[in-house]
Amino acid sequence: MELTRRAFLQASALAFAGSMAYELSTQSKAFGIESSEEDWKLVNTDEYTNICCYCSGGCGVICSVRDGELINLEGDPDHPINEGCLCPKGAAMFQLRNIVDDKTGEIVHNPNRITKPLVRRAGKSDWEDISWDDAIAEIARHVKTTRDENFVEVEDGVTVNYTPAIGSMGGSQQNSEEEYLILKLMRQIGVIGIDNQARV
Amino acid sequence: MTGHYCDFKNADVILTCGSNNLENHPVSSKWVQRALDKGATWIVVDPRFTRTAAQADIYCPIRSGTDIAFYGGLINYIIENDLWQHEYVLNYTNASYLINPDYNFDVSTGLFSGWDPTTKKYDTTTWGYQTESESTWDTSSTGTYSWVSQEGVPEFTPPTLKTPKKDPTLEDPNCVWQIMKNHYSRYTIDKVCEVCGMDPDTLELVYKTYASTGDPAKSGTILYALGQTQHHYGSENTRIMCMVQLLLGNAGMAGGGVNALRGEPNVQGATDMAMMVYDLPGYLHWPTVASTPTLRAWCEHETYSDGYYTNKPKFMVSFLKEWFGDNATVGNDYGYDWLPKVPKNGDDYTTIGTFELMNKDIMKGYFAWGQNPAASDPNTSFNRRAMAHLDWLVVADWTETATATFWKAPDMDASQINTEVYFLPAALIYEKSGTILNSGRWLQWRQKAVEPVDQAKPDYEMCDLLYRAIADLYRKEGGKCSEQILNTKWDYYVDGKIDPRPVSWALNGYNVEGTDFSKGKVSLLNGFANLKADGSTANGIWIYGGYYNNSDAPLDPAQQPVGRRGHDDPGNLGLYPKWAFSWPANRRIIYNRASADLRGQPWNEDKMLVKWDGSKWVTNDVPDFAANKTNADGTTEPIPPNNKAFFMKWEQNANLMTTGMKDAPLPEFYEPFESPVKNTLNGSQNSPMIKYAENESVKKGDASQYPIVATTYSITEHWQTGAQTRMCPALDEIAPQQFIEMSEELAAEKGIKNNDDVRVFNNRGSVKVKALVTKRIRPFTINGQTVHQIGMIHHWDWTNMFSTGDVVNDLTPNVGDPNSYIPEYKAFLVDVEKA
Amino acid sequence: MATERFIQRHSLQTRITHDVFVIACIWLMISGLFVFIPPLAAAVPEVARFMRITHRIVGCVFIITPIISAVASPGGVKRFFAKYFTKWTPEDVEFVKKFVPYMLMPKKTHMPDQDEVKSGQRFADGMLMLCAVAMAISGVILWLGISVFHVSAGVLAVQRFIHDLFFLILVIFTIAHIFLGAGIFEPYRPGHMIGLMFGNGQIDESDALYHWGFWARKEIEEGKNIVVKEVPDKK
Amino acid sequence: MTEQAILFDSSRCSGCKACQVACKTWNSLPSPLEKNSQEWNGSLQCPPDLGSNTRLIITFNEGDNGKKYGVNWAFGRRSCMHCTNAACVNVCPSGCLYHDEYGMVTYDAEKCIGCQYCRSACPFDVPRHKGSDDILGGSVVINKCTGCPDRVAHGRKPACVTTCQPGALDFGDRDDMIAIAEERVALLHKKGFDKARVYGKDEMDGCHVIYVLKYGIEQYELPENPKIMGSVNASSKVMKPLTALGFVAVIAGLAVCYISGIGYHRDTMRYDEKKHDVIDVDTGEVIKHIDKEAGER
Repeated sequence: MELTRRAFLQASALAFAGSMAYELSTQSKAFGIESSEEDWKLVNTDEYTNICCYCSGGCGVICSVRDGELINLEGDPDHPINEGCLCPKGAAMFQLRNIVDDKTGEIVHNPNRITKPLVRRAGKSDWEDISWDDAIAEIARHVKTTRDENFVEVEDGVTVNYTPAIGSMGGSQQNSEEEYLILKLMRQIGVIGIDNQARV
Repeated sequence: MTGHYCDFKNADVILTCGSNNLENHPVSSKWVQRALDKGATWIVVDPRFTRTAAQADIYCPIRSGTDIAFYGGLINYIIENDLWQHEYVLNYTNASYLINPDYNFDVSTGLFSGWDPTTKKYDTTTWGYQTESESTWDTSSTGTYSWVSQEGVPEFTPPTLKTPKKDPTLEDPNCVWQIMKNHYSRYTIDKVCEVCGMDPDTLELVYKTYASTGDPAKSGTILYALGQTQHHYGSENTRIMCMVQLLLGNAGMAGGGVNALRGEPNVQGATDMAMMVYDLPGYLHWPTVASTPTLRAWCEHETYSDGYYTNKPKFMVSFLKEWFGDNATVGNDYGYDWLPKVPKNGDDYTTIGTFELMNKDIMKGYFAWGQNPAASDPNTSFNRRAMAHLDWLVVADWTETATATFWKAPDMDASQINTEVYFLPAALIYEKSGTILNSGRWLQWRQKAVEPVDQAKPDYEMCDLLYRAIADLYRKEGGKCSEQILNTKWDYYVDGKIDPRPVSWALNGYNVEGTDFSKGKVSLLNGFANLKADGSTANGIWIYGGYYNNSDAPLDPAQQPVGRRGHDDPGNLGLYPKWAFSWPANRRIIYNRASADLRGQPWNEDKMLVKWDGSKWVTNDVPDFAANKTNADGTTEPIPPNNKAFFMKWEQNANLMTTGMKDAPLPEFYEPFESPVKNTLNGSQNSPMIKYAENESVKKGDASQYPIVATTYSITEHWQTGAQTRMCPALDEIAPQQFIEMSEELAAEKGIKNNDDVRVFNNRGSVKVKALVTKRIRPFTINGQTVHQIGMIHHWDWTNMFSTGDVVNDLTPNVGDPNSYIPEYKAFLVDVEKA
Repeated sequence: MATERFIQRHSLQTRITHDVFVIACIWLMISGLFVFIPPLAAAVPEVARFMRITHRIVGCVFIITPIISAVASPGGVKRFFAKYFTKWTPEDVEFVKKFVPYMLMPKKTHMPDQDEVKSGQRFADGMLMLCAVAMAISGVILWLGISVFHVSAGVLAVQRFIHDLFFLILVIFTIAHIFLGAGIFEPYRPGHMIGLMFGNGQIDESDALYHWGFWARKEIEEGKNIVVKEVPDKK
Repeated sequence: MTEQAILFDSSRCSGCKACQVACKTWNSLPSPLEKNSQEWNGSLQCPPDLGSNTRLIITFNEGDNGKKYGVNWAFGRRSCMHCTNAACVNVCPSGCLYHDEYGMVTYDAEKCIGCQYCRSACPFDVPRHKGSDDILGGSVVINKCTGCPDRVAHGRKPACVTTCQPGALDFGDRDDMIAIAEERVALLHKKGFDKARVYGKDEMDGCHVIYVLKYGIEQYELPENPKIMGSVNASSKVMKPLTALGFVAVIAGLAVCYISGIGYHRDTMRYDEKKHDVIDVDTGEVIKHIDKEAGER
């Protein structure tokens, strides 16, 4: 197995933390601007490699993490495609999670992000909060009702088992394993209307 | 992409046409610059003088939507000036194949032979070959296809190989070469200039420069993106580029190929994974009512008579085995009937069609996974009204998108909309792990760096929650065809928790024996060559075979091919075979057999990918052809060079002319759906097979009302509908508002000054944006008439805390391509006025 | 008990205006020095930063004080201009000619009688006022130019030069003003010079006759501003 | 340490502004968050100028190319030039600005007193100040490119250089950067870009940012012959010593006066307004008689 410096560090980290090492077990909410006595922004950070979420260049990025919080994100210098470089969107990927408050100068979670499930009821003009459990239960019920009411078992003498009433859009944003699960989830309830960002 | 990003450095000429690669695929700039530093020439053909054009050696303007005229002219130029690569074209393409004598193209009507005016479809029989001889598969126990007769393999009648007639002299009037030569003889330089709007000197310079790569030692690459594809003949645009690359012998070369710069991070993966109506993972076809109602029919209809796709039943049975697990047996056709079949009106279920279905109250529930059709699809104001017919909508995303809040749109009345909308907060890319593919088909592993903020969850976890909840309901209450759901294998857990790694096992493929996901035990397949049609192997997507194949450490991606980080670069060609994994089988440049001549000697030693040394193949890249064969006794021996350079085709030669497209055997120029001028190349204004053009919602505009050509595009600072990038303050700061680019001439005509607010409108909508008046945009003279074109960026909508704007896709027409169903975003009509 | 006569030379308003102005001026000079003298700021940056804030606040006082005073007493402004922009008499000319000899040989040089404001005083005070105006204007431009209007660097540089130049002139004339006005110079010492601005604003008859002969005699003749006080008998 | 420099090759720049973003994210500089608060100014040059939280911008200028299509589209770079003869360092009253070991002009924000002399001194109009909108200016602190000394000290290149995809930015020994720049300019001349030139090699006694300009300098918002402004020199080089001199001279002069005035005696006088006589109080002697009839006062 080829090991670069970075891969070696990761391999050691993995060995240290066991098979689930690539998932962090704890997350600290206490983070803020780096204290001035630390001479280096990335002091005591762990590095994780990732791939940019914009165009299809597949540029490598390195996420520097301290105490479960993202401290920095920049190009992966070992990556053969981007050699550590990132375009403006890639260079701003850190901000998807954390941004600098322009009033206080402190680093905070991006307020534009929604991090709780929401539901909008019929005829209402705003969102309501909903728990994950309730949201999933309600969606499952919707799927069953819609599917059972609109299901074609046989067409032209052929077993077809599809529902015309449910559509699914997307997949180009997800990882491939997720794409497979989305595809599988949708096709196994009989969905024909599957499409993704390949065209739009 | 047939190549990959690093490969651009090997090109002698780079043609950017239909992409704005510096702005929208900025990493390409690094590799284009490397090529330039080695002396390459860079041509940019674009309606606008972009930041990409600013750095190119040659810039040539082109009216949006006229690429086939441009490339048709290039083909004509190559043929007329004898600049094509003779040995390559003669041996590796179907140039010498004889076509059915009934084939015809009628210039006056713009129709090919086989047109049925009632169904408005082509019967492609007359586009096919004349047959020389027929042969059948040897499925005996010692035959090449002995596997067909083995136990467990579904019964099917193997296809008959019809060897085509050929004329190696290329003189026969029915041979592909003569038909093609004749077809493009109308595409003269003057004609192309008249249609596309550039001047003949510039065009000829472009043709001459690019055609220079017909020199066998040289390679030219074409970088394209949605500028080529987002037309109602976008697939033909792509095909004609392939033809050019074949004529010049560039396909399969290092620094050559046809390179789609794809726009989404994992759109390559989504396409591979068949997140489309008609597709099945790995570019197979999903079962349809019309052609493949049974597994037997599928095997008979889909399996090629020769070439690598003779193996399709292996891929399909393995797919069904992975999909249904133990529930799939040879006795029940491996569960084939439980898969939903695409009905005859399957086209209606693609993106554009789904909104019509909603509008007709046929589609009632909708999932949007990180996609934003209420802002990104064409004719979005219609789409929003259609979505209001939905009973329910589920959106999984990072932020409030236009889709999640279509009921909050300025033109919608929430009190009248009864759709129940669920927003599921998704984890960011570095808050979860998994595989992503780039345009170069590289599968790379993403490591999770941090936990999702608050209650956000990865999409895989959402899928799991939904699957379990739905399956529970059917288990408890029963319902329509509940076995479809309950027989599906869904066991991708590690320590009881949903996890992407077992899914990776499924995608890579595994031996059924020795595998038990529930026990964390898996016998991974080395590659797709190990797949079998007898139910002993399982695989979710055959082309990924080998990306995650180390059974010794199935839970450690770093010890899998996908997690490799090696920098070896044999041949110094930027192939990096030990970095991650590239499908298929870690091939970095596909069709690489074509990088060497008939005797297996590289056209250019410096760009050696594969080479026959007289007794074996010496390789820098994994051979994308049958380089070795396995004998009955299990030994392998090399296969000496032959002409089978394109073994994914049944002919094993590349197709200059094809029956594979629905709308034309040879790309022919038609005007965009909405165009200010008449088609002067043939008698049909639009492609006869344009999709959805007759839908009421389209509201076609004509040039008397809306004389200005508009095209939509992205800028480097933002991305797609801006849902992600507008949430990044640093990006809003460097590109705060939506603008259109227009010429000084048009601005003067309309009394518009730079930075003015302007209104852009047509029958479908009206948007207010800023005007950027610039010399970089120049009016075109088409057929002697002045045609103005504006460029519109499309990254805004009403959502977001930091930056909002109008939805530009309210203006785009919801018509599409008959092969890919892609909408025509790149050329439509509008008018502009000062706001 | 003998009596002594005093002339009321400056009103309360004048004195307050002058004194507030003086305090502001001194504060501005001190706080300005923190910017002007690098090692000073480097040594105590916290103090320097505080001084810089006060430079702006006190600058406001410096500018507003005379304006308020002028608005409160338009007549005073008129009189002020009348006495400062008056015709030069032969005595005024003689005063200027004799000024340097007088400063060096006060015992041997006798100055001519003067009006209410000596010619030299008119010149010196005029320079002080010119400097104040120039400093105020350039200061305001520097301040607002940076914080509100974001003017070009060239404008700022020119204003800074003006600010520095007039600071130089101001320093020279201020020292001279203090030297004479506060009675450090011995010929100016007897009497109540300091009290004119920092006391009751009155000048005793003898000093008035010495400095401003024409004015003193006129005041005494008119008698309006004359205050008679009992003083202990002289020995 | 050898002198280091940033190289900016405008003929490779794609105008993507990733450098602007990387500068912001590495240095944790905020962007405005108020909805739609940023005006677009009719150009891709955004923000249009350096600002209190913007240390670097890419400039866009469209020049006539004399051809049928397109323009000479110049992508320039505006940020600290890290001059050897740095006006800001010369003028800084508090020793906040200084040259680091690599020759880059950096600063110790703790020492900044917010006077903003550096901004008005800089011939490139580069230094900006955080909090400069604060009317009292108590929180004004310099904010300009530092050359990322923290990154350089840890073996990385400055944030802007690291992120540059087309390789328009580089960082290394100043001599090497100059050599690369000169080679590039020679190539550009060969390609027909006659006005291509190196900038920053000799300007300000040598900058630590070296530019390759593809088109004429007039397209790049750069001064042809940058100099420390006369008024800056006058202020720092002339006015301060002159003021000190003036101060000393006037004190010295007045000291002489003071000495000459010591022991001065003057008689107490009184004015007899009726007789128009000025009388010595002690002797009763009439010092002066005012002849009113003759017009005396």
